Amino acid sequence: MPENNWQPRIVAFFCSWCTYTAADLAGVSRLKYAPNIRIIRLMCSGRVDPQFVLEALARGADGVLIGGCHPGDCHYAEGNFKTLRRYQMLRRVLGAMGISEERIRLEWISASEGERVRMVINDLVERIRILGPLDLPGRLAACDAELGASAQALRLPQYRQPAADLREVIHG
Amino acid sequence: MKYHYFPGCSLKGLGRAYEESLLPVMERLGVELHEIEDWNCCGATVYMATDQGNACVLGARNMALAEKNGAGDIVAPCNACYLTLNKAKHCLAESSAIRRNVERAMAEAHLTYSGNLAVRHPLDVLVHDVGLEAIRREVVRPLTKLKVAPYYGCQAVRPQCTFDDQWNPTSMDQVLTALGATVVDYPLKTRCCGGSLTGTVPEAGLRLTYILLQEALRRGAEVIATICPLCQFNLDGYHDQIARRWGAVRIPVVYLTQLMGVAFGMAPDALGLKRNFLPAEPLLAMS
Amino acid sequence: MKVKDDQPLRIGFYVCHCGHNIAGVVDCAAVAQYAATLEGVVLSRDYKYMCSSPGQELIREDIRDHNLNRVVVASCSPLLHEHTFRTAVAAGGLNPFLFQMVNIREHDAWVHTDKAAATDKAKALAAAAIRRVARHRPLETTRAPIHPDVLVVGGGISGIHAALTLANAGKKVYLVERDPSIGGHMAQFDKTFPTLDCAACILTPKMSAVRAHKNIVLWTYSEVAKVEGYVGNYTVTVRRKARYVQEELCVGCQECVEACVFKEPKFPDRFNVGLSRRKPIYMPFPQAVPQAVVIDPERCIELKTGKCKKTCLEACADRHAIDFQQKEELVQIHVGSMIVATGYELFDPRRLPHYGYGRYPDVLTTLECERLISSSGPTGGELRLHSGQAPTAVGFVLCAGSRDYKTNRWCSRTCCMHSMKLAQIIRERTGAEVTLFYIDIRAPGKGGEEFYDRALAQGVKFVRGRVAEVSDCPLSPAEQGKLIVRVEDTLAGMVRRIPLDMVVLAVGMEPQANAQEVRRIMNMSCSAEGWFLEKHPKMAPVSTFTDGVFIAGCCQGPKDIPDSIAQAGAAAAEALALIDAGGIDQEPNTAYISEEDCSGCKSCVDLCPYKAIAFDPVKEKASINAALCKGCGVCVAACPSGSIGQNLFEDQEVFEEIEGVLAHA
Amino acid sequence: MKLTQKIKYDADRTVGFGESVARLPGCEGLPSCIQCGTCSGTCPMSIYMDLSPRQVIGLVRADFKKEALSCNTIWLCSSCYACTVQCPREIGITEIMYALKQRAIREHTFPAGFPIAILAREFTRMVTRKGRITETLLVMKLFLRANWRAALASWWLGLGLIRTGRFVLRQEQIQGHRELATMLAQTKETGEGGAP
Repeated sequence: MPENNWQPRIVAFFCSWCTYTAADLAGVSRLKYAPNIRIIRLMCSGRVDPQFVLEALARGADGVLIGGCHPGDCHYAEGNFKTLRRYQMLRRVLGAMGISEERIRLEWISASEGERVRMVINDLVERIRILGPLDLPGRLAACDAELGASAQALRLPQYRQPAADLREVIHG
Repeated sequence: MKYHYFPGCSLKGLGRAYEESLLPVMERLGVELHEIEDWNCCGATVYMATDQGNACVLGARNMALAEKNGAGDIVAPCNACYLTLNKAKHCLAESSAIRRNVERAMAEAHLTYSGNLAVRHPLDVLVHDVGLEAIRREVVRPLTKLKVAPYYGCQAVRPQCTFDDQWNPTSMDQVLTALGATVVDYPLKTRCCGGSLTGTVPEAGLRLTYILLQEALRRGAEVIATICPLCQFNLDGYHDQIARRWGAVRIPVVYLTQLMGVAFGMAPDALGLKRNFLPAEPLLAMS
Repeated sequence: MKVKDDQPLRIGFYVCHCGHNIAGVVDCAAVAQYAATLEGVVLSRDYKYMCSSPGQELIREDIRDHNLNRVVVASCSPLLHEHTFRTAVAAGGLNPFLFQMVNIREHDAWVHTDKAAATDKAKALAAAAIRRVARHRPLETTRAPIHPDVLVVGGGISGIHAALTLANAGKKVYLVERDPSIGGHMAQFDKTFPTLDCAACILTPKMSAVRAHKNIVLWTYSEVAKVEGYVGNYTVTVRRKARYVQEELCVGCQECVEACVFKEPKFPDRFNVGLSRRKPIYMPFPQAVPQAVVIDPERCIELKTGKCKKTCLEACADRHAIDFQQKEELVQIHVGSMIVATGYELFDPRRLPHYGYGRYPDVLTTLECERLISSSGPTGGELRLHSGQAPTAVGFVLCAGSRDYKTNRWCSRTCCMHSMKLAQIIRERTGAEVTLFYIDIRAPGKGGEEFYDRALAQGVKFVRGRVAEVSDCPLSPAEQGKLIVRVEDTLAGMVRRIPLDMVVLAVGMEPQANAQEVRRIMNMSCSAEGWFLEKHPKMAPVSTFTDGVFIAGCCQGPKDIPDSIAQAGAAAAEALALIDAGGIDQEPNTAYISEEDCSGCKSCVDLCPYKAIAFDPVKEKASINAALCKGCGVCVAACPSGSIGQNLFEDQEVFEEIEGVLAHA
Repeated sequence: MKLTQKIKYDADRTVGFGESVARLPGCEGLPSCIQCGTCSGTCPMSIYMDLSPRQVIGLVRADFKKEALSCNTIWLCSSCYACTVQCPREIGITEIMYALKQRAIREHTFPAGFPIAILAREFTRMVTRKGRITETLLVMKLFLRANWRAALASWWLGLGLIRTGRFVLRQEQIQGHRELATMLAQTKETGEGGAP
């Protein structure tokens, strides 16, 4: 993708009860926000497997937004607390991998906060615009090529796909 | 307690009694006021209303001069200065166009404006930094039975006020109570005194002044306390003209700090108490 | 790509124009063309209204004619029409879960203005759904039974009406009210607009009916403390506060009140908004239901010190209704659905110091004025000033605290009519001059405009202008001793000072102070203002996002009595529909464990908030009880061995979606 | 009885004027006015205004520039901010009055010898040149330029000031007055004075 017309691509995982509904409300209220976001609906933010986030980045997303109900408001009692725990862990893992922690974000947005959906999305898009493209697929391909070459040189078995490795990081 | 002190033009001119009473009272309370060196006029609402960009330059120069002398809040005793400096601060924080403009002007004088200093009214400092207890401790001559109408004026509490209610402020009431005075319920406490209109459009401006005086009298006040030099001048300076138009409404108008000085046992001369047009008799009698 | 059962994929893709709603921003034809190129898509169409009957028919026919085995519809939010399209897919002979919906209205066309970017986004979302649907498997819904009993929270007119409707249909209803009597705000009103019929005459029969109804369990002076479970099967804990009077023994004779050691009533009476006094033992108001007295523990000498002569006990004699030992109780009940009708609170005008409420005794609220003109009120219906005199000039300040960014931004809808009602009654009864200060007169609805006409005809003066200030500072002899309203008469185009004897502030409605707490207990949402949020403002106005919980009356937003009753009836009907259906289809989004992969680590067991996961110590494997699972997926994301799957939200399905949204640039 | 047509034609409007005011900092609330009149009711000066503040807002919003700039309302505003604080839509009415004042000064649409405008001019001039205001001198200038009768009527005021030791004839001046003038001139050149 040419650098000059690069547009941030952000994948969002929204819980069906609060944040997804808030995004619907933003629509019904005709609030305008940046078109760089792709929302995926899950029943609860607690369903967000860290793999989902890593997969999104590995497939070319520049940032990931997770939206859930406010603490104490989870439709499933406390799924969002589990999200928070995983999110903190995930940020550390990403940091360790040299990916700016600012690229992923967790927000509590209740069903009535359509305005907040707009604000958060616009803000995240702006921040990611400043950070620039992540281009993890490109970087991983370069990495693969390099490792592949050295593996060949060392006559090691073929290296696995890095995206699969990323999943290993979490499961290990 | 150390502060930068921005007296403003009035406190060196028509409102010099304000400065004359403010400084010794603050000193007594352990408040150090360091006058900003070579400060310039804040521009008042006149400048702000006609040339906002340059009004911000005027404010920014003062604040930058204060910054040169280190940390600490700026104390601006005149309501108009207090409002204007705060407004300049607000504009500079909100508008990048104004900020760029001001930065260019500041570069001209090798000054830097960071916007870190708060601009505060002495009333705010008295109530929140000094505290009512400390004020009460200094009272040697309680203003017992003196009925005072607290008049805040408009610009100390509007449009933004960080230290009191915008419509019904009570901080001066608290200070007056601490001095032992009886505070008169005065619903007009934040109604406009007419500002510069008393000079430019007297028939309109003076009527505002008249209403304020009349209502204070009707409610049994013996003296009106002010915290702004223009309010004091408007309420005190036109008794004759008002009497000619609507009948006499004679009630002395003094600065809060003058009342404090009297309660602290200071001499009236030292407080500029003799500079009133209408002599502050109940107070002079006390001291 | 092949489907699991080895049939080749045959996906039908539909993109809806939604009139101009979507087509005005998204190039629907381009999206359809793009989708046609994607793997597995054998049919791709754009159509004006997919949710219409012809739209649904199109899906049915295409499934038959083109042998489709997957369907994707790109239109509005799945929260709105997923059910519609699943039904259409099922009607075409396919399993309804071999369907996926794409939200290109609320999440795309309505929130973006850049047409190219919006069209790109629609393509990306479509690609994601097409990839995802390929992974879908046929699923079956399960049916959960519905407990036929219903809980109604709040005993105002909405709660009363809902409870009676349900009870008349033969359902058992628990009606829980916080105050010692039911009746709510309506019981405090004198007359009701626009018909001016007596509030008590239409309300008290309903209150008595509640008391007498064999299907209603009425618990006043009680609050819902805890709610557990889910639609069809809620366990509710109700806190029954100590009334210190055995409700079933008290006959309401009030001899105890007469006998109380306090000879004179001394404490502000809530029913009369503090305009009259009551004793520590009191009847909330004459028509209270239940007709049982209550003792205020904060005021009663016996309860405070234990050193009272207890003359009340003597008066009650062998009825033994008074019980100083009574303790608060927690009671558990089982219900299948709940109706929340907790009402509103009035705006406190002390927040507007320039209107002088609390400072000038003759500045009142509309409710206070209501009590003053009510024949059951403290003055027996005589409108009196603080001084005891009758006012000759009364002003109504509309929008006191309403339509104001600094206080409440909303219009409370009833204050105009309420004020015009009071104005008419005052004109009729006293002949006093009445002036209404308003920004806009809002008198919509049946009989509203006619009511406005009547007020005008009765000589009520209308001044268009929001009152700036109420003061007692006279500027002329005519203003001496009066309250002076300063206002711009915007129609006459001048600022006026108007001297009045009494100023009535038309205060609007606010959410109850404990609305957030109730919301949490009931697992509902609130709007930004704090009103309980309906599932859809038009299509599901009394439903909430929690199945089996319905809302009625002013807790959902300001409304008048007819609207409250209509909503209460609607909520009751929704609950009845749920009960009489005998059960509810549950979304098959439950989690399941693949036993051979489970490592027996037990990390999922404690995560489940519904205790749906059990651990078999012999097999050393976890298993999920699908009947208990609510489908949150928390365990799925947490399982370290990847052995937990979730129907409808399989890892692979989500991965396809991720890849899909990123596949199109 | 002399009759004049009160009708306004669309050609009388300055299309875009309202929007240009609403774009200024602090004036953004202009479009949300509901014409409730709280500003006029609250304003202590409104009883003298030829147009009430509410009407001015209405005229500005409807692009009636000439009418909005030629009223005395904008000059009678004493900057007490009562309207701004009370406005239920939180509109910066005082700021809008300032914006109109600035515009009127720039376009010279105020009556000749109008004391408020003269005070504004003399005030800014004195600040720009000297850095400070010497009130007594300012007032004398005002009276001389605007209204010499008032100057005579106010002779007692001067006497009173002398009596109370507050009559200052020596012009106050800051040390950095030249520097200040350069600073203020800086903004003039770029025309970014914040004025509309």
